[in-house]
Amino acid sequence: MNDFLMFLQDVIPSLLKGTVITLEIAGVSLLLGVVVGLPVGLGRVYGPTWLKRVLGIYTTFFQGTPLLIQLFFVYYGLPAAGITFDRFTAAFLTLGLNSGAYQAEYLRGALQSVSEGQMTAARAIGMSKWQAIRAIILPQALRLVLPAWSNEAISMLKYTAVVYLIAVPDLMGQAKILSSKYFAPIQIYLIVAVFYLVLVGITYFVLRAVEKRAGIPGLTYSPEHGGA
Amino acid sequence: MTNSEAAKTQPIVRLEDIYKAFGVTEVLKGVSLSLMPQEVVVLVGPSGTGKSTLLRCVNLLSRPDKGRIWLEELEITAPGVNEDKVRQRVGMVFQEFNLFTHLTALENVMIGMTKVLKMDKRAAHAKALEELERVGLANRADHYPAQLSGGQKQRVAIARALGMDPHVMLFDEPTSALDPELTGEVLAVMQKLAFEGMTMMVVSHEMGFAREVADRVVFMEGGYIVEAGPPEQMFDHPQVDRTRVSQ
Amino acid sequence: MTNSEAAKTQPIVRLEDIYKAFGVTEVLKGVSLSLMPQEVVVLVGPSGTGKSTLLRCVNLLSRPDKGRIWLEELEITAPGVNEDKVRQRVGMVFQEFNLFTHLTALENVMIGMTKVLKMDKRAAHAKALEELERVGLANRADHYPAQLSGGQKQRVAIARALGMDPHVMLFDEPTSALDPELTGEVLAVMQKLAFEGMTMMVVSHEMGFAREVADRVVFMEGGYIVEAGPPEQMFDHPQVDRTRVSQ
Amino acid sequence: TAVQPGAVPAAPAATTSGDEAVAPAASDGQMAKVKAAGKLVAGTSADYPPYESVDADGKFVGYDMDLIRAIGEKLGVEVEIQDMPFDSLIAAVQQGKIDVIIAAMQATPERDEQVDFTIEYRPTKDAFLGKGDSTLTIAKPEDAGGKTIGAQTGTVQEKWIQDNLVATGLTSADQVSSYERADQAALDVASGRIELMLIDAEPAISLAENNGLKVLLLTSDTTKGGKSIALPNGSDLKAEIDKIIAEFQADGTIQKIQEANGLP
Amino acid sequence: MEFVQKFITTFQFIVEGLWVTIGVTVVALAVGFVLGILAGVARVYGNKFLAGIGTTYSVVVRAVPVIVIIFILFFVISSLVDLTAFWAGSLALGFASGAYQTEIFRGALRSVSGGQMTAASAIGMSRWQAIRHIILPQALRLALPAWGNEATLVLKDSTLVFAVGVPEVLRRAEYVKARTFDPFFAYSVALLLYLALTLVTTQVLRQAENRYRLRL
Ligand SMILES: Nc1ncnc2c1ncn2[C@@H]1O[C@H](COP(=O)(O)OP(=O)(O)OP(=O)(O)O)[C@@H](O)[C@H]1O
Ligand SMILES: Nc1ncnc2c1ncn2[C@@H]1O[C@H](COP(=O)(O)OP(=O)(O)OP(=O)(O)O)[C@@H](O)[C@H]1O
Ligand SMILES: [Mg+2]
Ligand SMILES: [Mg+2]
Repeated sequence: MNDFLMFLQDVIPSLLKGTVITLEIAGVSLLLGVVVGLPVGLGRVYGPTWLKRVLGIYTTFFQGTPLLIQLFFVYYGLPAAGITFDRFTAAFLTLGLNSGAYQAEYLRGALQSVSEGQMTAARAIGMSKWQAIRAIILPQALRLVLPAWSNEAISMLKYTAVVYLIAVPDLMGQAKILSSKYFAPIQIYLIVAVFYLVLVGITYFVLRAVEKRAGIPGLTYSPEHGGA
Repeated sequence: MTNSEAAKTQPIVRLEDIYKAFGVTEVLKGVSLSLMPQEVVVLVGPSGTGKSTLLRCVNLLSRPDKGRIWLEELEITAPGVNEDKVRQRVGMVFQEFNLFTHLTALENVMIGMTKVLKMDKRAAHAKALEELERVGLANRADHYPAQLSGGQKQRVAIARALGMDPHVMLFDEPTSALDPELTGEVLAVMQKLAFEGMTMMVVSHEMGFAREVADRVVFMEGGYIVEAGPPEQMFDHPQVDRTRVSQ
Repeated sequence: MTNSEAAKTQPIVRLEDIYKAFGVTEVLKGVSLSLMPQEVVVLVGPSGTGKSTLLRCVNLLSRPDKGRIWLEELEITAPGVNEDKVRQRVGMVFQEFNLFTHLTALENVMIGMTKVLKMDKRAAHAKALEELERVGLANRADHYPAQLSGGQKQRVAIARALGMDPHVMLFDEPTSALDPELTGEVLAVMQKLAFEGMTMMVVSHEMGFAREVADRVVFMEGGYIVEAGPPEQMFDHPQVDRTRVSQ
Repeated sequence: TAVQPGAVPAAPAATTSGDEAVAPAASDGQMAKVKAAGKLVAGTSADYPPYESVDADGKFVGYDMDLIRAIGEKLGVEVEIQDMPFDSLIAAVQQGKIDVIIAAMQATPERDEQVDFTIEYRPTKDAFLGKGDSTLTIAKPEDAGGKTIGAQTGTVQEKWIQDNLVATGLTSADQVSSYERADQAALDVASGRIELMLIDAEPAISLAENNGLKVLLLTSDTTKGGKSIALPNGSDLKAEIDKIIAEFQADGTIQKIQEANGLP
Repeated sequence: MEFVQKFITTFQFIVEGLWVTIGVTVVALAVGFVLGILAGVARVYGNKFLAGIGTTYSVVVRAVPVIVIIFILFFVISSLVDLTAFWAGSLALGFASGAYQTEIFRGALRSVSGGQMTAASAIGMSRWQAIRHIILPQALRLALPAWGNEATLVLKDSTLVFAVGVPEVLRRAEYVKARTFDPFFAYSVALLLYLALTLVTTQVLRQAENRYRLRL
């Protein structure tokens, strides 16, 4: 028992360091995902046909291939083509673009579920199409998409675990190093699982609270669950 | 027809030989109609006849294929006319209310004032409250659409249109999505507007309303105006037998 | 009542002093009722009175809180009785049909035979076709529920129950989810069954059916049986004034 | 749980070819078991040329592969290679999923507690690799201090960095990267994302050639002893394989295998 | 020309991993299917105890990254039974997928109307018979769209088993990379293969959906 406490004492600080990195990667990637997903989602619904098509290729590509290979491609593959990102940038970019594709699709669903009458009514009081999108459609769609984005945030938190494979010492990376150092892989990974459980649990409840606060009577829609 | 009146003043809306087709379906086949200031015209006719389409032409939500439309002195079908500006002058109320779901009643009325008319927030707030008062809903200002009854929703929709200070109001079957009990409150508001001198073009099957409020009833069928006249004449001595269809 | 008959033969179903409550709501407050072989009993009474609950007690879909029920010689409320076996002997037809959505009409009738009675497929197939024939739907054997009209669905539901060779059939408002035009076909099938000698207990507001087919009409109210007798007596000379409520 | 910094990770592992299961090894009767099965299952991590890699036909090739096949021939059994992550090998041999490890592995005291090692079949040196145009001069291992450096997770090189550069304060912990595979570290050196990597000498040479890297220092100061084959603790196969290796060293077989794989 | 040649040889080498990828995916989906049905039925129709187990399994496993689940399971499985990397990896992935499938089947089971169970009871079916012959066949059809989505997610997550040494597409790409020192090519080929695989899978599943849709 004493042994185990000492073991924990040694392991937990490293894992906490890893947790900070995990949160950082998940946070930045999600944000990048929003920055990308928002215009892409809008373009997918309101853009000209050629744009819809191009953006469709982007979302299909990122949704159709494994995140891990995307990450390897960006990190180890692109330098061969003369493009070198440091490992954090590579992680942000890959996870961000991946998440952007999913977020765009969720937003698209939400935009399309805002009833057509809303646009007509907005135009009827003299708003331009762009004004109507900004003032009427998007505020509704963003609220509608919130549950899907909560799922996405949780998926993201979990999918960051692949970045250990490009030598980022995130929670999973720390677990890998620790399990090489100690002779206790099962224990290490179980502890790490608890870490993720807590992280995901907290995120879940925070996002639920946000959803509740942003909720408006009569505005509901939930697209099927998806993952990054 | 109201030729004698038309001579006195300028019509506020003038439709001239309007044609409109969707794909192969010809919906409007040459409709001409004028609306005088403060006049209330009720459009009736069987379903699919083009009443809604005609109404939507007046604020360019539909663009006529042929024909010309004047709004006061301006020919709005002329190239280069800013549609958004036109729509600010023409209020429209839909069958399905189409309130902005994410905004309270008050915000629904305000948003056009602030975003389109660029009024300042304080002024818009005051004016929006006034408009809600006018439709008898000042006490529901902070309710979201989902928290309002159908009749209340429709009255907010009317207030929203009025908030833009329109010169004409268009109503497309504003009570047909309502239970009979709720219909009354909306008709009362419309009646009040008419008495205040608002120019109105109304698609409605509410014959009671037409009879009491309309200056003129226009009967459409198959893409044409087949009869028009004061309500007494239209309902009591129809020249075309079909007027009765819509009763 | 049918006391004279009861003396001659054994009742097929006997309910003795049945009590049933859901939470604090007492639904059945001591109901006793016997059903003789080949008898058709129609249960009537206002909504919420416990008619459905009583019916569901007979095949143990609801378990009485107190009281005893015999099905032929067996006390089915005794501990250790296999409910599934009981239900095989009691056919039940619901208001909402409850056909198995993923199975064709024929398969709906067959599945109980093959899975519950462990009949072989060929025999089940033949018998199921026969049952469909009996309700006049042999030509719809391969249709899925979604491809059948309400009346057809209900007739398949009857065939499904008949396929188990039940000794008693229970019907809970079998026509009330149907359009008036479709009601007739289901009532005709039930009438036919009655003439063939099937013992039936029917909750229904179809007075025409009751009058023509029922041997006995039982009027329930507030958890009690308040009156019972042959239909002529019940409808034409009710002792309790309330019988009229259900007409 | 044994808390032993420096112990090698316990990761079990598995076959890549065929899916027939191997019965857990009772380390004592291992010889009899292998003979009875007619098959010696050797675990490796096939990303370490010239010791072990996969050729274009999907065959396991390299110095270690040739050696273990020759040993198998001597034992009169077939050899089956199972590929797995390097840090899973020790657990795999402990759990009897593989009979031996041959993966250019060095006997360290920590590993020796977990498994038994044969006599060395090849002496070992380490190399510091830098980018082809690197201007760094590494005259002795400690000169690597303060530079960004990488090594493969769970290797003796990684441990040396931790013990001699990080623990001494020469290098900060976040300048050290642990890679799943050695070639990933080499790619990062090539792209300039890290300045140095520490790795076995021979793979260093082939990685350097192929990635345009430069060997900055060849040294035996960072490493003690040579490569050995690992077996479960107490295996009776150890004596047998020791004998065969000694024989091979005497009769020139090792020499031949070396040359065949381009090693000095 | 050299480029094309290189592409073809790389492709030919990596494409062999496709069978392993498909194998891992199929095994994982099948295992997840069994676990998902069991836990889903337990959550909807089980007693408190069984429902509790189903819920815990689903909630905990879904909160933890698949790769962590794979590592835990991989170590646990291989200390209990002797399995190849292929089986250990596939089973672990299946265990993870099972948690997601639990939710899919739970939703589908609950959307089968209550009347179906009553009607099944009324013709004398036992509870378990009713679940097997009436409720599940309908729930499975209702679950198909969500299940198809899960299938493509598992297909993509199957790359994660490379970390325990399964020679699927990504692992073979790694071999190529280690040999040719050309990561760009190796990963490009792997990406294309996956893209093709998901697109085909999506199409097949969509057809299955149309074919087996429950007419309600
Ligand atoms: N956007 C459109 N695309 C194609 N057809 C349309 C469109 N809008 C209207 N139509 C068709 O034009 C015809 C006239 O429609 P309109 O809505 O104007 O009729 P209406 O007189 O208002 O009928 P109702 O009383 O049913 O509202 C109908 O046949 C309708 O189907
Ligand atoms: N499972 C249940 N849980 C709680 N209350 C129930 C349940 N089933 C029935 N009840 C209640 O028991 C009472 C009797 O219901 P029952 O369905 O037997 O009435 P009924 O005579 O068939 O009425 P109706 O003619 O409307 O079908 C009602 O008040 C009903 O709400
Ligand atoms: Mg209309
Ligand atoms: Mg009832």
